[in-house]
This record gives sequence, structure tokens and C-alpha cells, in this order.
Amino acid sequence: MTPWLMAGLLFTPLAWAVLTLLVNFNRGRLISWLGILVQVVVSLGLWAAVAGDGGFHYQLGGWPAPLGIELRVDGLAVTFVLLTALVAAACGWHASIYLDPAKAWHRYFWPLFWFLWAGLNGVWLGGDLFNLYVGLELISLSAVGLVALGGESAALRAAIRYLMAALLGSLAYLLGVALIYGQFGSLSIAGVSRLLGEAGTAPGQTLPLLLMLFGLTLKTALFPMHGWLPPAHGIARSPVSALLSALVVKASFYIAARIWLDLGGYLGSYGLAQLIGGLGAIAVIWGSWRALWQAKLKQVVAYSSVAQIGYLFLLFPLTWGVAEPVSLQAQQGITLQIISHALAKAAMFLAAGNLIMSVGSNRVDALAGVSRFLPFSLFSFGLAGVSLMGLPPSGGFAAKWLLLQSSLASGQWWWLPVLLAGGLLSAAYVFRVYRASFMERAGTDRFFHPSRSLEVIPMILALLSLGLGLVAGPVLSVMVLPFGEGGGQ
Amino acid sequence: MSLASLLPVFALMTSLLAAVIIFTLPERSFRLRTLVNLGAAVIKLVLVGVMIWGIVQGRAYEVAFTMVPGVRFVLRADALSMLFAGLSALLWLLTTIYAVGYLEGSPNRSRFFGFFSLSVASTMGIALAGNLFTFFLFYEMLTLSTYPLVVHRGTPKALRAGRSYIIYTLCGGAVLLLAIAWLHGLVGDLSFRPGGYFAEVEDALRGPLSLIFVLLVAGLGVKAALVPLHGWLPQAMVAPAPVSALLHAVAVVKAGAFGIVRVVLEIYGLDAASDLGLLAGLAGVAAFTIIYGSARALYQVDLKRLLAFSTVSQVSYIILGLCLFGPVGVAGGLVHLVHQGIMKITLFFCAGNYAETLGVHRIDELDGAGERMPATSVAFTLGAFGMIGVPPLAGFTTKWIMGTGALAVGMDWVVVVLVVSSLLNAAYFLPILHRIWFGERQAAWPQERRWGRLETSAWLLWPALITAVLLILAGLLANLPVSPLSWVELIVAREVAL
Amino acid sequence: MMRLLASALAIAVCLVFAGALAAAVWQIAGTPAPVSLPGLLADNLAASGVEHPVTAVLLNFRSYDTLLEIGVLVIAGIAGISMARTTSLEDPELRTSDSLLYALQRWFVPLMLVLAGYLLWAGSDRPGGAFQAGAVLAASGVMMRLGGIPMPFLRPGLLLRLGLALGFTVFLLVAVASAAGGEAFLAYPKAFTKPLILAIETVLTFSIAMVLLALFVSAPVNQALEPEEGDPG
Amino acid sequence: MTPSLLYAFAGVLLCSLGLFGFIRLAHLLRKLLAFNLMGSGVFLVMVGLAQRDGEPDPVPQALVLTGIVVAIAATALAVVLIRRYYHLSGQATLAGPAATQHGTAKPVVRAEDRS
Repeated sequence: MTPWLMAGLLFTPLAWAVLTLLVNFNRGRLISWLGILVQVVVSLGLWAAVAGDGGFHYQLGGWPAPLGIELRVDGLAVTFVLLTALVAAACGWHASIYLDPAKAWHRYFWPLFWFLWAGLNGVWLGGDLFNLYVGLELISLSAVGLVALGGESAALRAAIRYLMAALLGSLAYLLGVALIYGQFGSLSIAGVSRLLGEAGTAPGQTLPLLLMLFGLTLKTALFPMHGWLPPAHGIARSPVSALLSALVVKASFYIAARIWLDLGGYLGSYGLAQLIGGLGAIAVIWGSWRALWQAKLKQVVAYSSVAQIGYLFLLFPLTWGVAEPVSLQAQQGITLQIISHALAKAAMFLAAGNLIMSVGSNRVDALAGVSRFLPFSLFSFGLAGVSLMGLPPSGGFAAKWLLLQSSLASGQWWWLPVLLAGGLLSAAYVFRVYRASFMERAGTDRFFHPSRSLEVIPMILALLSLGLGLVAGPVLSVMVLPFGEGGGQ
Repeated sequence: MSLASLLPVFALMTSLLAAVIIFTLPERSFRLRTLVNLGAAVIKLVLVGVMIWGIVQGRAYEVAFTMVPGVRFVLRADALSMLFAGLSALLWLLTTIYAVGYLEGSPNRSRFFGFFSLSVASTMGIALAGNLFTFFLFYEMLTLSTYPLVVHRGTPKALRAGRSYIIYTLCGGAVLLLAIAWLHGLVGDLSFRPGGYFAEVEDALRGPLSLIFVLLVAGLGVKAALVPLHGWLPQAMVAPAPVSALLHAVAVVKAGAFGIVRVVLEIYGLDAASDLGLLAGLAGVAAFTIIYGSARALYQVDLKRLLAFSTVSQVSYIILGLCLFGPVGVAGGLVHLVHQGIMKITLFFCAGNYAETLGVHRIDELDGAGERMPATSVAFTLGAFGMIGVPPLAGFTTKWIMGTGALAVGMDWVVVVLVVSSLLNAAYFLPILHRIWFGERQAAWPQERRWGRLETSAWLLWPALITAVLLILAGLLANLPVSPLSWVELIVAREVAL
Repeated sequence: MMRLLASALAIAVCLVFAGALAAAVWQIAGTPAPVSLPGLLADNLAASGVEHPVTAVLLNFRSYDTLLEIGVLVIAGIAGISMARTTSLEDPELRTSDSLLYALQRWFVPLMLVLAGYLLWAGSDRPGGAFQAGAVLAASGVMMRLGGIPMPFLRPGLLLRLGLALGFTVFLLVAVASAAGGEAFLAYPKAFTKPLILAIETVLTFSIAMVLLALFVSAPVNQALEPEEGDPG
Repeated sequence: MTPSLLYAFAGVLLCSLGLFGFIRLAHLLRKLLAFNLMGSGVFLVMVGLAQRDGEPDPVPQALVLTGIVVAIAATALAVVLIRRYYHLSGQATLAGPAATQHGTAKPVVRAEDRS
């Protein structure tokens, strides 16, 4: 059973990429709906399998690591696989209605979309440093292609900027990998961390870790390397922006986190952890602050991504040299933050797309009077905003709560103001949008109602991110499942 | 779990579902919306009644599940929560009736009523919350669901008011979150229980606990409009009258006060709180707020702003009562939670009636309103007298009990505060009453509307009259077993172990 | 002044980087690697079905990498031709009317084709293989383009897309088929390992050449703008 | 000091040169060239370091082959994007605002042709 699930996960996206490449947009839409269905089913199946009897290692080609590529299929991985399935399904569905079939180049959305999905699945499951590099490149290039789709000057500009950042990042990462391989002669993360654990081996270098983390944080748009993100996410079509903000940036962070949790203990240092955490903290404040002053709606959302991603980097200080339960608490908090941000941000971008379509302008102040028409999309935007603000009962709140707890427990109280101020600032920019929509102004009749299904999709995502806080317990219990013997929490 | 133990959930759901349904209703379907509104309100009232009955029998209703690892979501119906739940359920019904009449023919009604029900649902959740975490959950939900009501009119003024409202309340919420998280980190998940947890505090914890208490009160004080955190309240007056009524009498202000009650009685416990020397400070703040609010009210020309400042002062009675160290004082404070609600909502209903029917907003325009709208004016007069504390009205009961409580614990200065504030109340209410009844009408009303033979729309009139009657009964029949007072005595018997 | 300062800063950064990197390399070189992959490889080479270890690693031990790598190439191709909106690829800029070039083409193109074939075949027992062959093939295509020889299959149509996808598809099919045969993914049935790998290499060669060529000729310019959302169409 | 270790150090040199170019050069094509320089450096380090004690190690060689393909794909895509960007905006660098600006919107029409 599991082999087939793995196959479905790794290969159907690739197959669908090829299929959709051969047909035009409308046929690609039909094919993709089928593929999305398959993917969701498969992801659910694998998630259930792991939740049922624990994670396992999967050897591709039947060759064990270090000779072959070994995938690590554990609770965290399948959690993200499932998340990807949900968000990508929503974005694909939305795009299939949102994008205009008449534009010839939109047909290329589907193959890029499927390659992106394949790359994401590969990264979540990847346990081999070099394989992760290839997966990252798969993701980056298809993401760049999606941003540049349509090839309008501003989009190209954003895409090039994005591509340059991504290339530099992946090279830095690859250099780190090269050094690691040179030292240990192995590419599997688990293998390297095992070697580091053994007494005999010489102490590892810090530089490889630094290089890999630099590359990955650059791809994750950590302050001050975030310059490429807002233009790229702001200018892409809304479904694309949703994919990028919700999933793509998370992929590189996920790798960074895995490396940190496995190797950071040996190769990292308190200073490094604090530095990364500090940059994340600055990103939270700075990103929210910039979001507050953007004139264009999607730029607001894009900058909010910079801020929300900043929270994730608190993982590094909160897991270095702290007690095991505290570290676990922090990991759970970050996982929740990733999930809820993915859902909320996807909802927000899709809703923003609908709003833009409704009022026919991408400026915030053009929303005046929209709330009179009571469009679902505004609600979805608001509900997603609640999660970003970290107000209960959203997943964002649960995440913030766990982070507060672990900062208090680890005695690193200086993260508290960041967590609180970040929430308030995000409230500020979300309410700025509300405010604009509540403004009563004459001549708001030029208002177009997007089709129902376009409005329903972001609503579903927003409700998921809102309700996540209520079911945080079960979700997290799967994530901490150990290998082999399952069940135990 | 049995069906009965789910009662709190149902009580919550009635208004939550109502909100969802109303949001999906089209703007024009007036009948259906009104039906849903009133139906939900009535059902909720019944459910609350059933729970009250059960609690008298000594039953307890509780639903709990783990939300985030280490934190439980608890809905529990106990005597104290029923005090607040009952109040909000009753006044929700009346306010809804009133709002239906008030907003007739104005735009964005399904948005309004949707958020209206949502905020009542949050209030219900606040009442039924079984631990600080759950309380905070609904406390923030209340903030979000009341914002659209405050900015409902969409005018620049309303948007400004909404902005300061949201800034105040969200910052308060952040402080509250910090305090709760810290407390949780120190002593774990504390569900409310009579007598609190810190009967004996080891010295290591004294410092942190005091600081946390300050943070908690600061966070809750924003909604409770403790000076100097009251700035948003007078501005929020731009909201439609039913909203102001809801904000002042039931939802927001009371949520803050109720939270402080929960913290003092059921987290820290009276003894610990006073032992830490926290109540004295709180009493000082409350007393100052009482005087300050009344003093500011003297100088208002806008009727609703005057009422706002009077609220600032009145709500602090509840908190002051808590600080009287004794069961009697606590009883006075708690019963004022109900009495002030009834009196204040009456006043707001009447103010709304004046505004809707005669277009009167300023006090100096009220001359001769008495003969034009006798019923409304009678209700208003009763409310004002109640506020001043004229026997045998509700306000009198409160002040009397609190006074005796203060003397019992030898805090005579509190009596002085009570007397001064009553004099101030008289000083700003009596001139208004004089204008209403004895003022000579020169000019025509700013913008008058006719409603057939009734002085104003029945939707607007009846709620005001009902609440007026209620506030007489609450005072007159204070010793009957059905009165708020006797319920409060039941609570005090259970809460403050003697 | 500012620029000078900036370059000075950049130089400093690069020097520090170089120093740190060199130091790390030196230290690592000092200690032997605890795991010796070459040894492992030599032991399993027989089972891989290819004589040349590099090819074995590429197409057998780490074939998943290679699959994704071809995917990356295809993505680049897709993104490239998504830019190309005109059906005519006769881009005047790319035309040279140089008689010498024509003359050379007559000789070079066939030679390069042969070379490509050789590289492909050689891949199984000495360095070389699909990618090198594909690159040479693409190069000859580029020459033909420069010579202005029309290559209709390069118009962004079904043919081109088929060409892009072909190699990747075959690779994928083998992967799945091997699973259907009961093996793990990308584990070739022992009997046909060699022919399968050769087949894969052949189609890969064509696809790689196709992608590179497509990327070379695509992105001709037209002014058809795709406005940003909310901006006027 | 084996020759392959020499390769590794040459790689180090190329890396830092490429880095400098990548940071300092504004022209996009040059940036791209610098990137490729860096890439070659990385590949040299990878192979050279792994083979420091003489005997060849096929694994990094294979990895480098893969890496090269990926790098070429990225480069080719970048070139396409840069060329098109240059033709549309007349700029070969990212400095300065994008060239295309538009007037005001006609929402209803747009909305219809979208849905």
C-alpha cells in the first residue's frame, strides 16, 4: 500500500505536469481537477498511514543511504504534505476559474503548477542534502516561471530579481553541501548527524552550516534579504501569489529547520541562534510596518508575509540549548505558525484577487464601500486577518501562545514584546483594509460580483485557519510521532 | 457527556448560528431576519433560565476539551456566570427589538444584525468561560465583533471612533494575553474556582503575582473604562443607539468588569488579593474613576456623551464593591452589574427615542420633551433617579448595600465617595429632567417624525418601558427570591466562604 | 566616493569569505572522511547494470535526482516558450548571411550529429552521456538557426512541447513501470537494466537538445502586455 | 597537497571572485556570468575536496553533472527573462522603476472578460 502512496505523491504531479503541458488551458483544467483529486486522496492516505503506525524511511530505487536516496516519511513530513495538498488544491481550483483561458500563455500555468507541487512533496519528504538541493531548484524555477507568466515588464523585473536571489541562495546551500560531503562522505542528514554523534569523528565545521543556512534564509526572505519577495508576490496572479506565500517560502525554511534540528546542536552556537532569531524579530516588526504603508492591496499582503515568516525564525533560538519539552513546545508553535499562515495567507491572496476583480483596482483606498455589498471575499480576508493578528481561536493564536510559553520557559523573555507588537502591527494593517471597506462613499455601484466558487475557496481556507486553533492538539500530536513504532506521542 | 452538560454550548450556539444565518440573508428579507433574531434571543433566554434553575438545584454544566497542548477550552455554567449570562440574554432580546425599530429602512442591516448577534455570542462566551484562557478567547472575539458596529455608519467620525476603539482594546488584549501566558507559565492552567488559588503565596511568587495582577487589571480595565483607560468610550458614542446600549449595559464595558470580578474572586481570591495589597490600589483607581466620570459628565452638552461618562463612573461601582474585602461589598458590586445594566440601557433607549423621533441630540434641545413624549420621558426619569440612587429604585439598593459593606470593614471614605458621586449624579441629571418636564418649548423640533397615535414607534417604546419597570421591580422586590439581589447573595454564599 | 566605499566593502566581504572557505577546506582536507562512498559504490556497481560508475550513480543509484534534474530543464523550457508569443520564430536579429558560416555548416552539422551519437553511446562505459550529447546536438541546432535554416518544429506548438516532454516522460514511465513490476521506484528490473538505461539516455538526449534549442530561439519580442491585476487590460 | 585539493582551492578562488561580481555588477548579464563563475567554483570544491586523497570519487562527479544541468537550465531561463525585460523596458539592470505605466481602470469590463 505505502509504496503506491509514495508513488502517487512523488510521480503523479510529474506525470500531470507532462500531460497538462501537451494540452491547452481548458483541457489542462479538466485534467488538473482529476490530478488534484488524486493528490488529495493520496496525501490523506499517507497521512493516515503515518498517523496510524508511525513514520518510516523509504529507499528510492531500493538503494539504502548513503549510496541511494532515502526519504524520511515522519509525522512532520506528512503533515506538510497534507497541508500542501489542501492549499495547492485550493489555489489550483481558484486558478482554473480565475485565469483567462483566452490568453494563450496561461496554458503554461498548469505544467508549472504541477512541477511546483512535485518539488514541494519532494522537499517535505527529502532526507538527502543534494536531493533537497534539486528539489529546491525545481521549486524556485517553476515559481519564477509562474511569476513571469505573461511576461509583462514589471512581472519580468520581479521574476528576475526573484531568480537572482534564488540562484545565489541555492549556490550557497550547495557549497555548504559540498563541504559537508567532503568532511563526512555522506549526504543523508540523518547519517551526518549520526556521525557527529559518534565519539570517533572530528568535530564538524561551522562554515558549512552557515553557508546552508544563509542560502536557505535568503530563499525564505529573512530580513534583510527580503527585498525580492514583495515585488514577486505582489505582482504575480493571485493564485500564484497564494502558492508562493503559502508554500514556496516554507519549503526552504523547512529544510533550514530540519538541518538546524539535526545538525545545529553540534555545529551551531548560541550566538548564531540568537542572531537568526533577532533577524526574524526585526522582520516581524519591519515587515508589518512596511505593510501598513503600502498603497496596493497585494503589496500589503506580501509585506505581511515578510513579517509572518519572521516569526518562524524564532525556532532557532528557542530550540538551541534548551530543555527538551521547551524545544518541543517551540517546534510545535512554529509548525502551527507555518500551517496557519499557509492557510490564512493563501485565503488572503485569493480573497484579495477577488476584491481586486470586484472593484477593478488594486489600490487599498479603492475598496471604499465594498462592505456594503457584503462580498464573501471581504469576510474571508477578515477571517484570515484574524489568524494573522494571532487572535483566538485561530491557529495563529495557538502558535503565538506556544511561542510565548516556550520563550517564558526558556527564559528568553526578550521575544515576548516581539510576539505582542507583531500581533498589534498586523492588526493595524488588516484594520486599515477593513476601514477602507467600511468607508461610505458615493458611486460605489461600479462593483462586480465574482463567481460563487471563486468566493467560496478563500472562505474555506480562512475558516480552516481560524478553526485550526481549536484542533491544534490532534494536529500536533501527529507531527511529533516518532519513527517505526507509531502511536506514542 | 449528557445532553444537559451541553447546555452552555447550545446557549452559545443560538446567537452564533443566528449570526451565520443573518450574514447569508439578503438585505431586503426583513421579516425572516427579524424572526431569526427574536427567535434566537428567546431560545437563549429559555436556555439560560433552564441552567439557572439547574444551578439552584445544585447542578453544574461543564464542557471541556484540550485546545492547545496544556491548555483546555472550558465552558462552565456556575452561579456567577449565570448572573452575567442572564443579564445579557434578557437585554439582548430587548435591544434586538429596539434595534429592529431603530434601523428600519437604513442600509447594511444584515451586516449590522450579524455582528450584533456575534457580539452577543461573545458576551455569552465570556459569561460561560471556565478558565482565563477561554475567557480571553471570547474577550478578543468581542473586540472584533463590536468594531463593525461602532463604525457602522461609515462616516469619518465613526471611523475615527472605531480606530481609537480598536487601538485601545487590542492593546489591552495584548497586555491581557501577556499576563495570562505568564500566569499560565508560572502555575499552569487555572480554571475559575471559588476562593481562588493563592490562599497562601510563597514569597518567591509574590512579586510576579502582583505584577501579573496589575497587567490583568490593566488589560481588562480598558474595556471596563477605568480611568485613564477610558478614552475610547465617549468617542464610541457615534455608534447607533442600540449599539451604545449594548456596549454600555451588556457587552463591552461589563465584559471588562466581569473579567476583573473573575480574576479577583476566582483566580487570586479576595484574601490573597488583599494580602498582596492589590485591592487597596484597585479601590483607589475605582474611587477616582467614579468621581472623575461623574465630574466630566457635568460638563457635557451631548446627551449620549453625558451618558457615556456616567457609565465610566457607574461601572467602577462594581470594582469598588469588590475591593471592600467583605461579602457585603462584593454583593453590592455584583448586584450593580445587573442594576447598572438595566438602568443604563433604559437611559440609552430613551436617548435614542429622542434622537429618532425629535432629532434631539443636545441637552439644551430637550425643553418640553415631556409633554411631546410622556412615556419615554417617564422611563428616562426613572432611569435617572435610579442612577442618582433615589429609593426604592435599583440604584439605591446597590449604593445602600455598598455603604453598609464599607462601614462593616471600616472603610468610611468609601461612603464619602458614594455620597459625593450621588450628589454629582443628581447635579447632572436633575437639570435634564427639569428641561424635559418644565422647560418651555420655543422652536420646533430639529427633525420630527410622526408615528400615528403612539408618541414613537412601538418597537422603540416598549423596550424602554419594560426596562424601566424592571428597574423599579429590581429595587422594590429586592428581597424576593427571584430578584437579582437574592441571586447575588446565593453567589456570595458560594464564592466568598465565610 | 560612495561607490568606492561600496566596492571596498564588497572586496572585504569576498576576502573574508575566501579566507574562511579556504580555511574550512584545508581543515576538512586534513581529516579523512568517516564514510567511503566509492568503496560502497564499487561493491554495488555490478548490480547497477552499467560499467561506468558515474553513469551508474546518475541513472541508477541517484536516479531520482536525475529525474528531477530533467524536470528542472523542462521547466526552464516551459517558462522560456511561455515568453514566446509570436508563432513565427524568424527573428531577423538571429540571421546572419555569412557565406563562410554556410560553408562550415555543411561540414560541421553532420560531424556534430555523429559526435553526439558517439557521446551518447560512450556514456555507458566512459565519461559522457545524455547531457553532453544533448548539448552538442543543441549546438548544431544553434548553428542551423544562425544560418537561418527554418526549423518548423521549433514553433511553439504541440511538436515542440512533445519534444520537450519526451525524455522526461520516458524516464517517468520506466520509473512507474518498474514499480508495477514489483520493484521499488526507479529500480530497474535486473534483466533489462542496460537497455532501459540506454533507451532513457537516447530520448533524454533529444529532449535536452530540444529544451536548449527552444530556450535559444524563444523569447522573441512582441508588445502584447499582460497588465498587472487591477490595472487596465 | 594533492592536485585535486589544488582544484578545490581554485574553486574557492572562483567562488569569491564570482561572489564579488554578483554583488557589485549591476548589468544583469554580467551578474549571470558571475553566478556561473561561482557555480563552477562550487563544483570544483565539491569534486576536488572529495577526491583529496587521490582516488576518484564518482559520486560528486555525478552530483556535479546534475548541478551543471540545473545551473544551465537556470542560466538559460535567466537569459530569456533578461532579454525580454530589456526589450520591453529598455533596461539591462534592475535599478530604477519599471518602464510600463498605465492609466485608469474600467472595472466592469475587465471583470466580465475575466469571469
